[in-house]
Amino acid sequence: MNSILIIVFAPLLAAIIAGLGNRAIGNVAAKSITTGALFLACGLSWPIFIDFLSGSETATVVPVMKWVESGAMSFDWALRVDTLTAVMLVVITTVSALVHLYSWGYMEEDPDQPRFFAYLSLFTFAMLMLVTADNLVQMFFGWEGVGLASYLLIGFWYKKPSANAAAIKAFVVNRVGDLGFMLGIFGTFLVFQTTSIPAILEAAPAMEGASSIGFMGMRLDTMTILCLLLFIGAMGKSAQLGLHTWLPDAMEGPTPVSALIHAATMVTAGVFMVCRLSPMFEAAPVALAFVTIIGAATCLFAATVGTTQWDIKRVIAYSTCSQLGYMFFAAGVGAYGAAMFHLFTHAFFKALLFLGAGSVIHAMHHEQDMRYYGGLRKHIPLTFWAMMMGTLAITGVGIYDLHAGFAGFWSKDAILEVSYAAGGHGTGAFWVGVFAALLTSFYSWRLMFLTFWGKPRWIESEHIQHSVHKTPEEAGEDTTGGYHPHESPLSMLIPLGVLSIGAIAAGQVFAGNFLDSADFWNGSIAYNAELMHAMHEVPWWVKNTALLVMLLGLFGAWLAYIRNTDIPRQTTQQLGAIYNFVYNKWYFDELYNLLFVKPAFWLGRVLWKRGDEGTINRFGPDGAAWLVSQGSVYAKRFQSGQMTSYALIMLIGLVAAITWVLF
Amino acid sequence: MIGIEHYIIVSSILFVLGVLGIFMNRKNIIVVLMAIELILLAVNINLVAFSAFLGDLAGQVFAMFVLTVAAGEAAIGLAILVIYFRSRGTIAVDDVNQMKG
Amino acid sequence: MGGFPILSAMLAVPLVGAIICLFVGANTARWTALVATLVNLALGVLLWLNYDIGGAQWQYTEYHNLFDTFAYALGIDGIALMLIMLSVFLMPICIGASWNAITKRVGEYMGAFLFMEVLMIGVFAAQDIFLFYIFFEAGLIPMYLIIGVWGGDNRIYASYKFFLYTLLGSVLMLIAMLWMVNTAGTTHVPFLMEYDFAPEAQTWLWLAFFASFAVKMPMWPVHTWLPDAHVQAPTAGSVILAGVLLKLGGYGFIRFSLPMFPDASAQFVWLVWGLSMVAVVATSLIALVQHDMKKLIAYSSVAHMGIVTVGLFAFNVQGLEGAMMIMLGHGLVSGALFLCVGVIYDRLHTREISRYGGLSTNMPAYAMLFLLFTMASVGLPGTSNFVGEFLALAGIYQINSWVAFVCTTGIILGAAYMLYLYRRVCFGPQVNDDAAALPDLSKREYLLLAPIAAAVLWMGVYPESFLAPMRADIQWLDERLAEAEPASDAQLVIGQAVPAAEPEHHGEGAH
Amino acid sequence: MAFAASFALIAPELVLGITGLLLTLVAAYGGDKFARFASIAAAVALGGAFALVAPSVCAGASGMETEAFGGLFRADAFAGFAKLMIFAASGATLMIAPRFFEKIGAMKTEFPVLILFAALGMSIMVSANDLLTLYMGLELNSLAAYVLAAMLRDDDRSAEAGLKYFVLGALASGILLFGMSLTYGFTGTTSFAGITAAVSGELSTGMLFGLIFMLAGLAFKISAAPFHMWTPDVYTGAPTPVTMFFASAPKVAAVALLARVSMEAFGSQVDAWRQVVIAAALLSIVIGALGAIGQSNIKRLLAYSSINNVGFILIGLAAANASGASALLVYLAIYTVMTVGSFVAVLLMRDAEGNQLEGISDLAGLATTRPALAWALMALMFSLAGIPPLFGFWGKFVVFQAAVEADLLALAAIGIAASVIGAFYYIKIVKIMFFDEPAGTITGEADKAHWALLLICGVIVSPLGYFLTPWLGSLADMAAASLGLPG
Amino acid sequence: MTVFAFYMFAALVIASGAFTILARNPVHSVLWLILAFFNAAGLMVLVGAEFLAMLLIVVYVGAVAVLFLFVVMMLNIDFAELRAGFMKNAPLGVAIAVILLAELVLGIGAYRAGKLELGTPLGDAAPIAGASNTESLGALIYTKYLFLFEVAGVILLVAMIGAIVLTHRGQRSTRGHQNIAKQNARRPQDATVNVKPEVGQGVEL
Repeated sequence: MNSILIIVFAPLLAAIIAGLGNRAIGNVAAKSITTGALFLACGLSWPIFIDFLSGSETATVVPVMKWVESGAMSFDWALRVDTLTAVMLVVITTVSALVHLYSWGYMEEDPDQPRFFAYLSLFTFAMLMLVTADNLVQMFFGWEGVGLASYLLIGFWYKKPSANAAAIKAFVVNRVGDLGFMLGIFGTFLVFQTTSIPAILEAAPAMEGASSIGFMGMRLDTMTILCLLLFIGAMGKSAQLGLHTWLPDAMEGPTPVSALIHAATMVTAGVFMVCRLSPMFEAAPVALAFVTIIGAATCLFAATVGTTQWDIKRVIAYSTCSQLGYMFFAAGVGAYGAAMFHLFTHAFFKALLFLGAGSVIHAMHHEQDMRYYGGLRKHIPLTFWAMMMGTLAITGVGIYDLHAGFAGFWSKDAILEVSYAAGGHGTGAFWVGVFAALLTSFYSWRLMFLTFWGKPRWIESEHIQHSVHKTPEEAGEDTTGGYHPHESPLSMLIPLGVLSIGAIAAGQVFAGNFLDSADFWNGSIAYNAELMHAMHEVPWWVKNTALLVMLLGLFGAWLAYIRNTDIPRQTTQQLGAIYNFVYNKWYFDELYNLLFVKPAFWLGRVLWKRGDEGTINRFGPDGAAWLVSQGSVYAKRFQSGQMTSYALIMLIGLVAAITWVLF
Repeated sequence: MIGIEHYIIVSSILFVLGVLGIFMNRKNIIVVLMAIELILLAVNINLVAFSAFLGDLAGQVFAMFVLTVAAGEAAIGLAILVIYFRSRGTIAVDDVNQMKG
Repeated sequence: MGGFPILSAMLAVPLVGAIICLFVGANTARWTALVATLVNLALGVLLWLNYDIGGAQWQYTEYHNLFDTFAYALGIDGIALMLIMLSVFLMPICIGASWNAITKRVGEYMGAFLFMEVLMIGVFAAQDIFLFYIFFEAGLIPMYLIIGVWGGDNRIYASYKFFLYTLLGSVLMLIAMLWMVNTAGTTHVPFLMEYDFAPEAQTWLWLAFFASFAVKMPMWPVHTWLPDAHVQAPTAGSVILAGVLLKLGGYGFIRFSLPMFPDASAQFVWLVWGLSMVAVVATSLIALVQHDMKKLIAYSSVAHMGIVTVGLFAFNVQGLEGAMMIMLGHGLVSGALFLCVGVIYDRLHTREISRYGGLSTNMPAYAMLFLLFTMASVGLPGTSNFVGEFLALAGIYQINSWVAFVCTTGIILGAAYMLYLYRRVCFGPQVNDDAAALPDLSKREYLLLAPIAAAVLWMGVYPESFLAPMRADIQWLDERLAEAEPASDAQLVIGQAVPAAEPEHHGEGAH
Repeated sequence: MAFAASFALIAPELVLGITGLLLTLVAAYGGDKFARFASIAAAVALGGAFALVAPSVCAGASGMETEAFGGLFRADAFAGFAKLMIFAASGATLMIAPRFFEKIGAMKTEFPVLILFAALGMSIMVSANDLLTLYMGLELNSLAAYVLAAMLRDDDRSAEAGLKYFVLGALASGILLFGMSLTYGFTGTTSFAGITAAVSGELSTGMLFGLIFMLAGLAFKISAAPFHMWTPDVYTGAPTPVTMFFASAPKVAAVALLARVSMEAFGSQVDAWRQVVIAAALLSIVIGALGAIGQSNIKRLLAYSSINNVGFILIGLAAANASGASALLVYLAIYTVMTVGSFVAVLLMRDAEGNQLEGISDLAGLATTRPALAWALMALMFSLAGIPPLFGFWGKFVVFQAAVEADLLALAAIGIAASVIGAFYYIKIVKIMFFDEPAGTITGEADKAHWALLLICGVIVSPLGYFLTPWLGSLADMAAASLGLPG
Repeated sequence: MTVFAFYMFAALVIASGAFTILARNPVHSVLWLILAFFNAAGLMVLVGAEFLAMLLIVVYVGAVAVLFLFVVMMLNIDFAELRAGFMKNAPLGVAIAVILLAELVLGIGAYRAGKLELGTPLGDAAPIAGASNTESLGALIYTKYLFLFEVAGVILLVAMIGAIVLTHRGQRSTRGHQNIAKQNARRPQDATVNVKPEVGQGVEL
């Protein structure tokens, strides 16, 4: 099973070669090496996955190198492969390989291609390190490594200030999550005296409810606080409500990046982590409830925002956020398999959607605002069909009773059903999920209609204007402005095609294994067979609600964006405040700006000017210097040059000495 | 017989007068020099008185040496005063303040 | 190595070099200094290779009794070995960094640097407490000259502040040392480390040492000399200041305060923690709003040192080893960051962040290395600082979660100010024409930065090389501290369920 | 009375006295033509005296055999140690003075004579074993010193210096005398041994007054605050070689004398005077440091520096034990070297015509124009500030060690903290020499003798000086042992 | 009788001491000083130290005081300018002096007549029984204190050398002070002044 070494380190090697070689080796070499390495990794990953599917493979750990040994705390570089890892391996390497390929076309004209491909490969390496981690610290290594790659790729077009801002935001917000993750690791070490994941998971169940720990002055249930801290890390990485603000901004990066990192792989690391540590979470019901609530809330929040955005990538980004919410509440109710399944299918259809969007953007001369699209169906048909597949998958099109549907149908339905089946928090999550599914359908179709149907509105786009050298007035009636969108090159279409297959078939093929097979998971996650059984026993209406709300969403979108295009304007005017609230992403950015960013800078300035310079320096060293210089002025004045005063001072000294010793 | 305390008091008063003479005066350095002589006189009275009351002549020998030194001191002091006067043209105490700070 | 006095040789080589430098021309001085530092680096490598891990606690000992209270006693343990390696590693780089930047009074400059090297090695190798003090204190003189003669515009103020501040900090330590020697009857550090001073006395001794080390470290609020000194010093001066001199404080804690006064260390633990917490948060926030590159990095050093001090006062192996690793890592990384600033300062002669921008375009190699060091400073796993920060914070968490929480926020703020710096320097559009025309790294600059980059990654990926020599010594220290160790606020209870609805507040654990 | 033995013990003083008398004759009959010759002869005499003293110091002479003239005079190792420094400093003065006076046409044959007699006076002072001897030695030194200060009689400042020194010195000796008279009266004796015996019981108020008055009078001589007021003015006004002489030899003598009086004669009453000494020590450190800041004349700065240093010496005195006495001697020795070196450096500050410069601003940029001088002065300044590895640190080190041994921790802590204020102006000199743009005024040539002396002082204050420590330490220990103090 | 003599001498010595420092005219001061010496000599006679008393008169009055007078005259000081004045912080000075005196008097315990405990002499300098004060002193000075006696000689020599070095002007002309230009430049209006003193008031010199 040493192929895992090649899978993990080939991308690293490729990244180093492409990164350091950069201009010396040239674009083609860099691209070939990285893409080749990824296809190699992908090619080696599928056999492993298939072996796990067939049950012919069991969990193994490949040690690599010693890392740190400090007293009781010891962790090494090692690659762990089990079912959970295998699932992630195929997701990561497949999407990554396709994105590499896609980028050949998408980034064709960019001057910095070696760098881009090096970053992509570096990301893949870090992501693979994350999923193969055998201990929490190596997971953290991957965690931060993907953060770094994400930072670099979001800020890839470093001359754009908005891209830079987004990159920093992504990194810093993720660090907030990492704070929790780190504290969680520390706490785990404190409790279990190890960072080895298998050892922790083995010991965790025994701690349930029977252990308490002091934390920041409070007395808390041990597993609850540990899981909550770790979950904060997951929230950061997976853009859950509260720490989600970086994800929409991350769309400043090139679209392949959005597809790979901010849809298919990195953002799902949080879900992966919760699943990986599922035995721990199982021992902390309070934490699980929290996970459910946060997941559901994110799901709802992101879906609402998604309905109002105009930027094609942002819509998909909120959609991603929302889908991650589904995964979390699935995990929260204890259906880790369902969460992983949705992760799996989502990777395909969301990567597809992003890459499709990229293709659209590519065709539309880097215009991303859907208001300036329209009628593209005929100009870029292959992209259209790919997007259609993705949309059908994400909206969950499928018919329960026929046991047929797109990938999203299988996984999303499973999540809704299982949350209903779980009861308790799950029931609430179910209703939220249903409503979010309605919204999902609405904004997905809205995206489709705005982009591919209707009349071209292209000439109003500045990008198009630049391209055709015309203003809207000059163009007159011809709203296309004479612009001719071209279908993307083959390197971009092939990934679309491959992913379309995934979006169509991934659910159908693997549902059984992911949802119903404890053997498949083979202990790599906590598998609740009862719950999974109960999932199949939910009422009929529950099983068909998803389809219903999908149709409702479709109808709504059709009504508003095909039938009567005035409806959106009217509705927004009527809803006014609510619309603005949603359109402005619930004012999270403004709130954080007001609560954290501005106070931080203000406080920094105050601490610097008033604190360091105004107080510490002023009364410390400068004050002492002033005091000494004043003292020297007095000492000099004291030395008046007058003999008589000298004599007087001598006498005073004498009298003082006598007085002192006398009394 | 008058007690030794009386002599100590007299010499103390003279001593303090001498000291006062040094730093109260601001116009005339010669008087300062005389005040020094007063201090030495006070010391001499003390020494002699102690010598007598102790029945020990060391004090008187001491006083004699003090007298000798005082004479030498007066000579040096006046010589310095003279050259000071020559270079400055004044012997006012207040003016002896070229160096300060 | 037989009986070859390698430590003495390491002191002698730069000393001779320093004296030669004073009397020769500029170019000869440069080469002399380079050769001397490289020879010392070679000696250092020999030292490391021949160090017997797991062997005697003190190795390479040399002892010559000069007279009753004073001995020329040298000897190192793993902790000292690592810090000596840091010094000898950074020195040739400093010389190289000054190769073209220093044009006036080169001989004196090189002499001062070599003298500095003597003192740094001396501090780490001294086994006589007074010999230590002499080396410790003497460092003020060359650094004063380096800042004052070759520094920036406000160098006078900075050099005075550096000199007097650190002098004031350390003089009280001398009194404490005198008292200790008087009481214990020996000046031998290893003996003193095992000597049990009376607890009341420890309090005062600890405070006296603390005054010195806190200033040197520097801890908040006695850190204000550092930004000034760093900003005004020439590039290589900043490298040495940040790379090694700050470590003298940490070394002092680990060599003196903790083992000699364990009770007092426990007694004052909240003082140290409190100051460290403030340092981490406050100076990070201050770093965020700086517009002078060197000042920003200087403030970041204060924040990092805050984590070092909490690590040291975590009273466990992770904390101590973490603190040591941060010191080593920070020595490399902050040194490298100062070199990075120096690279562009040499070209444009300004440290104003706003005068740069978009350097990634015209200086891609520079941008890449700068990025690496930025990320290392942020504490990205896989780089040197992560190992240290992680262990130190893990260490402190074992004993107090509040402190751990506050100090861990440093990783957020650290990311914020470093990336903000990087963004303003290397990213963004090229708004300044002169900055846009800067050439990329020269061969010399590659030679300076590449070894540090390699070391940073080495330390991040395989820190065992650095941890192994220290392990036994840290272990020893941990055992020494075991009795004094304050109670953990975690108070883990297993097997006794507490109702979640009604969390019980323990007076001991709550603060 | 065994006069022969007594005369053998005062052989160094005899050498000085007789040479002095002979040179007086030379001066009287030969006039100023013989000034150089007289200087050399006097220096030789000092060398001879040095050679005569050295054996007793090395042998650690103490006890009854060292007493001469019925106990008036005592030639023990303690006195010997001080004498070595006194003679060396006086010799150094004679080495460098002629060049200074000749340049301004004021070299007189009487100058070496006066130096000799002053040295004789100091020699008697430190050997005093009786209040009478103390007084006579002190006055012999003082009278010579008053004259030396006013030596440049046509110079306003010199005359003023002489006058101030005289008036205040006379007042101080009056105070001292008054104290002696009280001591005499209340102890019944003038001999130190007798006083020791008399005060061993309870200290009567009269004795206490005597003690305090005497301390005050002696504090004047060592220029300890608050009896230091004359120092800056006199040091500034007096001719530079004389200032150097004042800052070195008489200080040594007075400190040694003070140590003898307080530690030996009043050794059993340490508590009575320790507080006073501590107060004076701290005041001196602070006032010396504060006063020095902001000075523009280097001689004046060095004057304050000497006040500052006296404070540290007094800390050794306050320790009042053998190591304190030893520390004080070590400090004195190092201080003498540093101060002589500093003043030689000041004497090397000459413009192109060879005129002396005294302004600190003249030192600007010296490191580039006259690197040797600048480096030497830098070493001296850091040494005076007590920064290791320069030798000045050792002086502070032993003094504070003694204080710590005597459990005077607060004093040691405050004292050493206050020393930081002092460092401020020392590094200011370094700053001016090394950081500032060259002023270019110091261009004059210098004598070989000056350079030689500066080199010697420079080598001693450099870290090489530490090689002297074992030797210096053991000599000082032996000297201190001859005082017969408790450990 | 001795009591009366003591108080008379004591009162006079203090009074003349006070006038010495208070007199406006230095010549008067010298004269007051001489009176003080005389009275001090009287005090010494009272305790039987007649040699010292005599010496005081001879040395002080005969030499020192005369020297003072000589210098006062020689310097040719414009006495009009030499009004006695006090320093600006005179009250402080007086206060300090009074405190010092009070401490001396009270501290030493001199007020407790007859109870003062003096030291016990060692007896090595006791007066020779039967011999006069002068004879006893002589015996001591030339034996026990011979060394110091010699030193005293050196001190006087130094004083002499010092005085000569400072004041002796070598090859200058005897009219060393004469400044021809200054003399020529002198105008009557600068040199003379017309004063009209009121009746009963002297001319201020």
